[in-house]
Amino acid sequence: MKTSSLPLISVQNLTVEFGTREGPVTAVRDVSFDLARGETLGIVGESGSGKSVTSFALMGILDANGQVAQGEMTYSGIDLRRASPRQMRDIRGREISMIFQNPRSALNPIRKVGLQIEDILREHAVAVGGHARRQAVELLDRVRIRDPEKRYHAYPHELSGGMCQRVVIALALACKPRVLIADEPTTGLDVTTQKTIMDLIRDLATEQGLSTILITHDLGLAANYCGRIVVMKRGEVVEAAPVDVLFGAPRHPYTRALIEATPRRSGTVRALLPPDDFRHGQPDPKPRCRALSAPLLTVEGLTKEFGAEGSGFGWLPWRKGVETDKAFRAVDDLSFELHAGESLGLVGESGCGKSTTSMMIMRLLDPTQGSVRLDGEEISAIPSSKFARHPARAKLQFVFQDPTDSLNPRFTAARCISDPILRLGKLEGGKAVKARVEELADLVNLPLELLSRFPHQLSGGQKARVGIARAVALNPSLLILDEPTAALDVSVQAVVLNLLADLRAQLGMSYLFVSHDLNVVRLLCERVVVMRAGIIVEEGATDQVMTTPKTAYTRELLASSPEPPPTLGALEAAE
Amino acid sequence: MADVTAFKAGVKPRNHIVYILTENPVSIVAIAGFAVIVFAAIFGPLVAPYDPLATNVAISLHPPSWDHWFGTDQLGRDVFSRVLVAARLDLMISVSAVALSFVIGATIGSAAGYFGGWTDRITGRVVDTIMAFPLFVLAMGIVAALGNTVENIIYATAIINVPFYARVARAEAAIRRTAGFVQAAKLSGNSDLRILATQVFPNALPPMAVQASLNMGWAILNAAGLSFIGLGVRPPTPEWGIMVAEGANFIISGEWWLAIFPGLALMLTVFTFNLLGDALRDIVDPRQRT
Amino acid sequence: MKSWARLRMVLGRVGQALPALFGVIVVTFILTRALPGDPAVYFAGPAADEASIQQIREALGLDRPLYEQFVYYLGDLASGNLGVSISTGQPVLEELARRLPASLELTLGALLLSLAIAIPMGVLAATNPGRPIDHICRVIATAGVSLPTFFTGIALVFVFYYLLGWSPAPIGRLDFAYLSPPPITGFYTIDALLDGDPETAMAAAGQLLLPMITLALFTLAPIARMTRGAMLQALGSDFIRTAKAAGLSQRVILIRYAFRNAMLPVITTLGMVFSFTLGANVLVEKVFAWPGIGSFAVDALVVSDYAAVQGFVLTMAMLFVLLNLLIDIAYTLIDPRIEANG
Amino acid sequence: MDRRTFLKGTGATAIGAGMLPFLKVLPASAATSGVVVVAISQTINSLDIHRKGTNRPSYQIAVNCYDRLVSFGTKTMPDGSLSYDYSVIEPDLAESWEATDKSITFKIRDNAVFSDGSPVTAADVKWSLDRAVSLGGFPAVQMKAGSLEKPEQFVAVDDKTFRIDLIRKSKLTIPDLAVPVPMIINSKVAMANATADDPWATDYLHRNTAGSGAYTIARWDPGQQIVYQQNEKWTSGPLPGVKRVVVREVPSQATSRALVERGDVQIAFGIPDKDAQELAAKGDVTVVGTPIENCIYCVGLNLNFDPFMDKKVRQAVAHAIPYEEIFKAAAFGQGVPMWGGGSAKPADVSWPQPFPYSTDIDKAKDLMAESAFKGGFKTEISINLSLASWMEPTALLIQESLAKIGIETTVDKIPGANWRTAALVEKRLPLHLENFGGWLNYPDYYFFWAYIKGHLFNSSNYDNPEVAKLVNETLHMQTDDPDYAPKVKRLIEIAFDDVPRIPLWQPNLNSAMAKNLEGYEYWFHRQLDATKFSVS
Repeated sequence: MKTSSLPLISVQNLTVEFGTREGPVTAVRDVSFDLARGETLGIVGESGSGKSVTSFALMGILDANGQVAQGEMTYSGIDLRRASPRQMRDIRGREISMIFQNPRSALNPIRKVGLQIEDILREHAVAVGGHARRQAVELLDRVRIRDPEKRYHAYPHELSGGMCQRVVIALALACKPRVLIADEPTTGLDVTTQKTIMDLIRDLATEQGLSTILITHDLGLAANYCGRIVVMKRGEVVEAAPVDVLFGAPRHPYTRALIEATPRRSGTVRALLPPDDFRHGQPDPKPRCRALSAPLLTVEGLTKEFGAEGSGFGWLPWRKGVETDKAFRAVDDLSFELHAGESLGLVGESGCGKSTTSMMIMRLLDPTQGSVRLDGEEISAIPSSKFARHPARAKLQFVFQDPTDSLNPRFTAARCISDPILRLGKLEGGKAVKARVEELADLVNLPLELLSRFPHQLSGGQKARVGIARAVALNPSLLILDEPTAALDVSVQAVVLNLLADLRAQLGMSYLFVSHDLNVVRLLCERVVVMRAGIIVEEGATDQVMTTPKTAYTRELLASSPEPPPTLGALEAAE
Repeated sequence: MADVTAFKAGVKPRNHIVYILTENPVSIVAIAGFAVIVFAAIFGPLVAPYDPLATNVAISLHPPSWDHWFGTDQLGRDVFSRVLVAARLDLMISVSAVALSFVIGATIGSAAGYFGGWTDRITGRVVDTIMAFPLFVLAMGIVAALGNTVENIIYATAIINVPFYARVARAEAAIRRTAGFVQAAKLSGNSDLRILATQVFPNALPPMAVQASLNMGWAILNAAGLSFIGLGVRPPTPEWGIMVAEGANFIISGEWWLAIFPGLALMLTVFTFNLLGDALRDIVDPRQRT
Repeated sequence: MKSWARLRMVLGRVGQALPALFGVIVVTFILTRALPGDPAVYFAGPAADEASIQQIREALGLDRPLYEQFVYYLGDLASGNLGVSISTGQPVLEELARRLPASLELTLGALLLSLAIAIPMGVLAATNPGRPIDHICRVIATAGVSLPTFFTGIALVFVFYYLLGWSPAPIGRLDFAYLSPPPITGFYTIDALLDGDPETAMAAAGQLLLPMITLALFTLAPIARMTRGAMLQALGSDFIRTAKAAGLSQRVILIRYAFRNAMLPVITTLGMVFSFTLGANVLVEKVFAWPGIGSFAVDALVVSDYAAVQGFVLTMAMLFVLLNLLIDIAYTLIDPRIEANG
Repeated sequence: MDRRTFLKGTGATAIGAGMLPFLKVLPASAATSGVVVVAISQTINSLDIHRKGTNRPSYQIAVNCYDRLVSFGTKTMPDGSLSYDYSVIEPDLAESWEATDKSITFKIRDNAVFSDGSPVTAADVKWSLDRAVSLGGFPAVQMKAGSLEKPEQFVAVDDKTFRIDLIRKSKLTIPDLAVPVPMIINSKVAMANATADDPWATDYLHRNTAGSGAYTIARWDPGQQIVYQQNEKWTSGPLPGVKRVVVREVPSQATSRALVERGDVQIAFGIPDKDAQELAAKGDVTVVGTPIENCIYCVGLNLNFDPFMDKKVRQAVAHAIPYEEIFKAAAFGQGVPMWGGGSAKPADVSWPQPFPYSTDIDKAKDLMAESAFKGGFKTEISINLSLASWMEPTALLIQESLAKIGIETTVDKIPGANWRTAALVEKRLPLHLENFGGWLNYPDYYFFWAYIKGHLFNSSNYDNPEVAKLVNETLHMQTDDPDYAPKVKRLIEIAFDDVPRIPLWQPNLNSAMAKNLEGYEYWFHRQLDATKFSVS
């Protein structure tokens, strides 16, 4: 889709540098793209690709240490690089608006949302006095906030994440700008909310004739909402093409890899790997099937209530807000079984109780009620503080969501991996331990020379591998994976998912895979449990749940997760 | 902002320190000052031009001169020598006090933060109780009650410092209690005490070290304040606080050097420690810098 | 509903403070009994013999076992009787009531002065991080907190009273030439103004100035540091970026968005700073002959004046609790989020 | 009363309303308007000298607001300043008295009235003296020194006649009636404010005065100031030349000095020796330094400790003390030296008089060598923190000097609160500094308190039967008794030889005052007497 008229925004050879203590670092190099009137442009890239920096440069809100080193940026013919601060301020908000991720923190926490909208209306002299207020309410109505009169008086913390993002959109659209830049507008939101927000943005854009730049790491999202996509990698544009062209015939290997790595409703784990990986296209590793055996894990009537708990320091002002909320049920009478060798997916949106469930099974949290049996042994009765030395401890291991947070910053990778071996392993002597650590590193494809490094010297994928190696060090029979790839870029996620599939095949473990993303869970699990508000809404074989969901909620969940169009012949041709 | 922060990762610690120093020239001054103070504390008695205790009434209350840089006091003792030699005692008091409160505060604080529940509640009450006192008066009371010795000054200063460490340690431990690596350590079969000792505590150390260096200055001031009102240090031992206190009576009559020089020494030392604390905080946690 | 929740929170805070208060009472009691010197001997006066000392010991109840004394003490406390100070000969309650306003006037004055300097300083530093102005602010604040108050006080008196003669004699709250204004708030400056006597108010303010500066110098640093830190954090937060992207002017961003948010942690710090300042008063009051509770406490401690020391510490502890309560309330009024966390 | 005119007193309205806004200039001109401002360094804690716990500075209330039956005379010192005259007893409220061996009968002046106008009666006198001996504590002890022990001794014969029945005839009785303690209180006012629990109206008199003295209390702000207002009905002497005296408590002595130098106060009362020396040298203000009678700053050697039981050691110490240096560094040359006396036998009964010791390290070493402690020993030298300004330099110089003869010492600072208990009550300080001075100016009186086993100021635990016997004999003996002088000389001779207390110097009471202020008078009680103040 080419536009014949002048582009609304034109970026030519943009280079952005950041002054750091190590000298200048180029975050964006030689980036060029145009945004036509009425167009929706997607900028897609993994972390560190420079996609956000590009938009900040465009808006002139780079951090103090960043500067545009080269290139031209124009908006409607106005040279943005040479515009005065006063001009820029007029352009921002009135001509080009921007919305961000983390909508809740994007709003001033101690100012009523209505007033925040009014601030902008007044600043740009769009409205004054009571008129501003009326207009603010109208705007809230326009972003489909119910009961806008009342919400006008709300503080951000009183609104849900989705609501906050609507308010942010209202802020952005207050002065009827011509361009909207949405920087990861739905990251951190649940998929169902994501869909409504994205639909809202699309609809409003159409209504107001907005041109939109959508910045995201999610190819599927970009594919669903954009006309044209710019793919960025390490500060440079690798490919820019209309959606159908891009997905139909990706020219750049990186684009292709990115497309491949995005999980979708069908396809194998192996297929996520980049086309140049030798395993790409191989059949998935087969788990050692031990179905029909006795249940490895039985959960019955598991319930967790969180009560209001005071603490000794509570009344002091610096301990403000530490008390927990009043009693509420995070997990409500949950029961399911997991057989040896089987993998079960536990799926739900944030706050559904899936993590609490996994923590209770791991015995990191004491359940309020209910039983957890591992290999027929009741383990929920053992207090979590006493469980550390229990023999069942070794059988039950865990892979954490955040690979950074789960590694002690003062331990080397080797020390991290050896910790369970030293504590619970039966190995004697430093040599044996070292050998085992190296064996494990091999198992998770972690180069041995990285073993002596500290977590901050490792990449996200490497840290994830260290975490997995630690978890499998004791040959557990059940491994609980708590969103193990949620913090990773898709290409790294692909590798990690494959590693997990391989490990399962090699070691014959059972997985309890906790995730918000059915498309990811599907890849590793035979069975899946869908949770919502502490209870199970649906349970069944993965294929069945994916294809013929029984409940409306599961259907909604499936419908909400965006999916890139299938890549066509181009891919096959590359084979 | 993920894109930007990605560049900041992977900076080597030593470069970081160099960076902090060049970024903040004041720190260099602080380090130089610190070197001088430590030098005085270690070699003060050796390099002092006169015996700090030797009296010579014939030259009492002489103003600063080439022979006596900071003048002489009521008994004809060399003020410069006394100021120099006092550095050791003052540092000894404050370092011991801070070390003591560090150990106690860190122990009870991290235990409270890590275990929570009753441990937290009880230590919380203890800390609250200490905090509810006017701290300097509490220190005075302790020294007055326990007896008038340097050790008791150290104990008193330590006790009134404990809440600060306990609070920092508690907060740090409470944050880390739920950290992934602590959970992971539990899964690896570590006992609570071991986790506290090997996982939580070492990671809580840097912020506490910052607190310690910031508190050093305060500890020195407190100790000096105590001896200012006559508690603790035995004459003729030179100590800055008491020298200021004694010198104060001479200011109006024109013998300003008696109070001014030890006062300046005290001030510069505290100043140096505070600046060092700042620098240390910059190194440990740049975001915290205030 | 809202106000009810707030009231409950306030009551809860008071309830939580009670154990600490009790702890203070116990510790003070034990500490004072451990003080050297025998109040009976002191009370008996010079040239008293053993018999009269013993007689006084009995009269003061000092011959009874400690726990019994403690029970009596608690009983007295409950009936609002803090005892009589042996060093000043006045009931402790009266003494404290008379002296507390003096200390509070000094402390609050110092705090206001300090805020008036430190907050702009902190904002200035935060808006120019890493620049020379930042370093200068930092050095000034650090230098201030490095000054031993007793030394600063003496030096200021020497320069401004003795050498220059600019400030009035350091002899308490008011020069001889003036009479204290009729007590309404207990703050001389305010009372004199209420009384329509600006001249006395000026005189009282003049007396207040040097000790106020001495204390303010000391409190500059924590407030300036906190302001700078909070301001930097606020300026670096997402909502400031939103505001910038929406084209809000620098002034609105700085004041309405960043500054107001930054004030929250500063308010919390204020409580700490206030109780610190009250503590630092002890030495400053000594230097300036300020008839506050700090100098009262020091004198009492030196002569083992149990009742006075206990009364002082208790007052301070209650003040501390009250202060934190006020700050809590102020906080809830400013920060709408508190209620959500209940 | 209009607050603004308060300070000017009734006579000062002439300044006129136009001056009122410029109150800043008032302190400097205060003197002309009849106001004298005094800076004292301690706090006044009661208006009642009889009350338990009343501290020394409060005794000035008894001096300025009350009269006694008799008073001491006044003499002019060589430097022109005034001093009380111990040798002259003058009428005060009593216009005459007759002494027999059994009793003394006083005739109370007819025109004597209390500040409320009511006449002073013998009943008031009896009530007051009864009170002084009945309330216990210090007043009772002081009364006892004059053999005034029981209420039964005091008889109101009629309205204007009062008799004291004597337990024994003593030279101390009449002088003891002139000290501040036996002040005469308006018993009608006091009794009106007495309760069953408090028959002596201690609570009322603690806060109010009810006397016939030169001043009444216009205002008392505890911890800050006391304001005396001239009592126009005063009959015991010529009215003071000033209407008001403001006594301001200024804890910092440096500040006091600055205040008087800058003219913000008219008197800085009881200033340190150093300030006295320097201010006198500067000459901007008048400095009066009067040697305090019957008072000696001395080194106490506690005989409960082995080394000091040895007379040789005591004498060695007495020879090792660097008197000159101490006198220069600690007393700044103010006072009367008490060392270097000529002979081992006293020439007269004057007291205090220099002891026959002077700094002679060789001699001290010899004495040490002769003692049982040839190798030296270690001990503590204790000082009172409240008196550190002279005790600390003194102790340090002694410490340094004693080291030369093998006595190693550490300086132990004892907080003021603990000092009495440690030094005087428990008498547990081996080597310490002491500052006792007797109010009644007789050598035997000094010896009574300081040299007799078990007596309060005998912090040395000195015990000598001969001394006890001599003191017992001389204490009540008239000084013109032919036995008196030889016995006292013997006492002094023993003190010379035994030296349980090594005198350093007789201290001065120093005050600095504006040149135009007159009527400052030294008293043995070392408190401010404002009754003769006038401004020229």
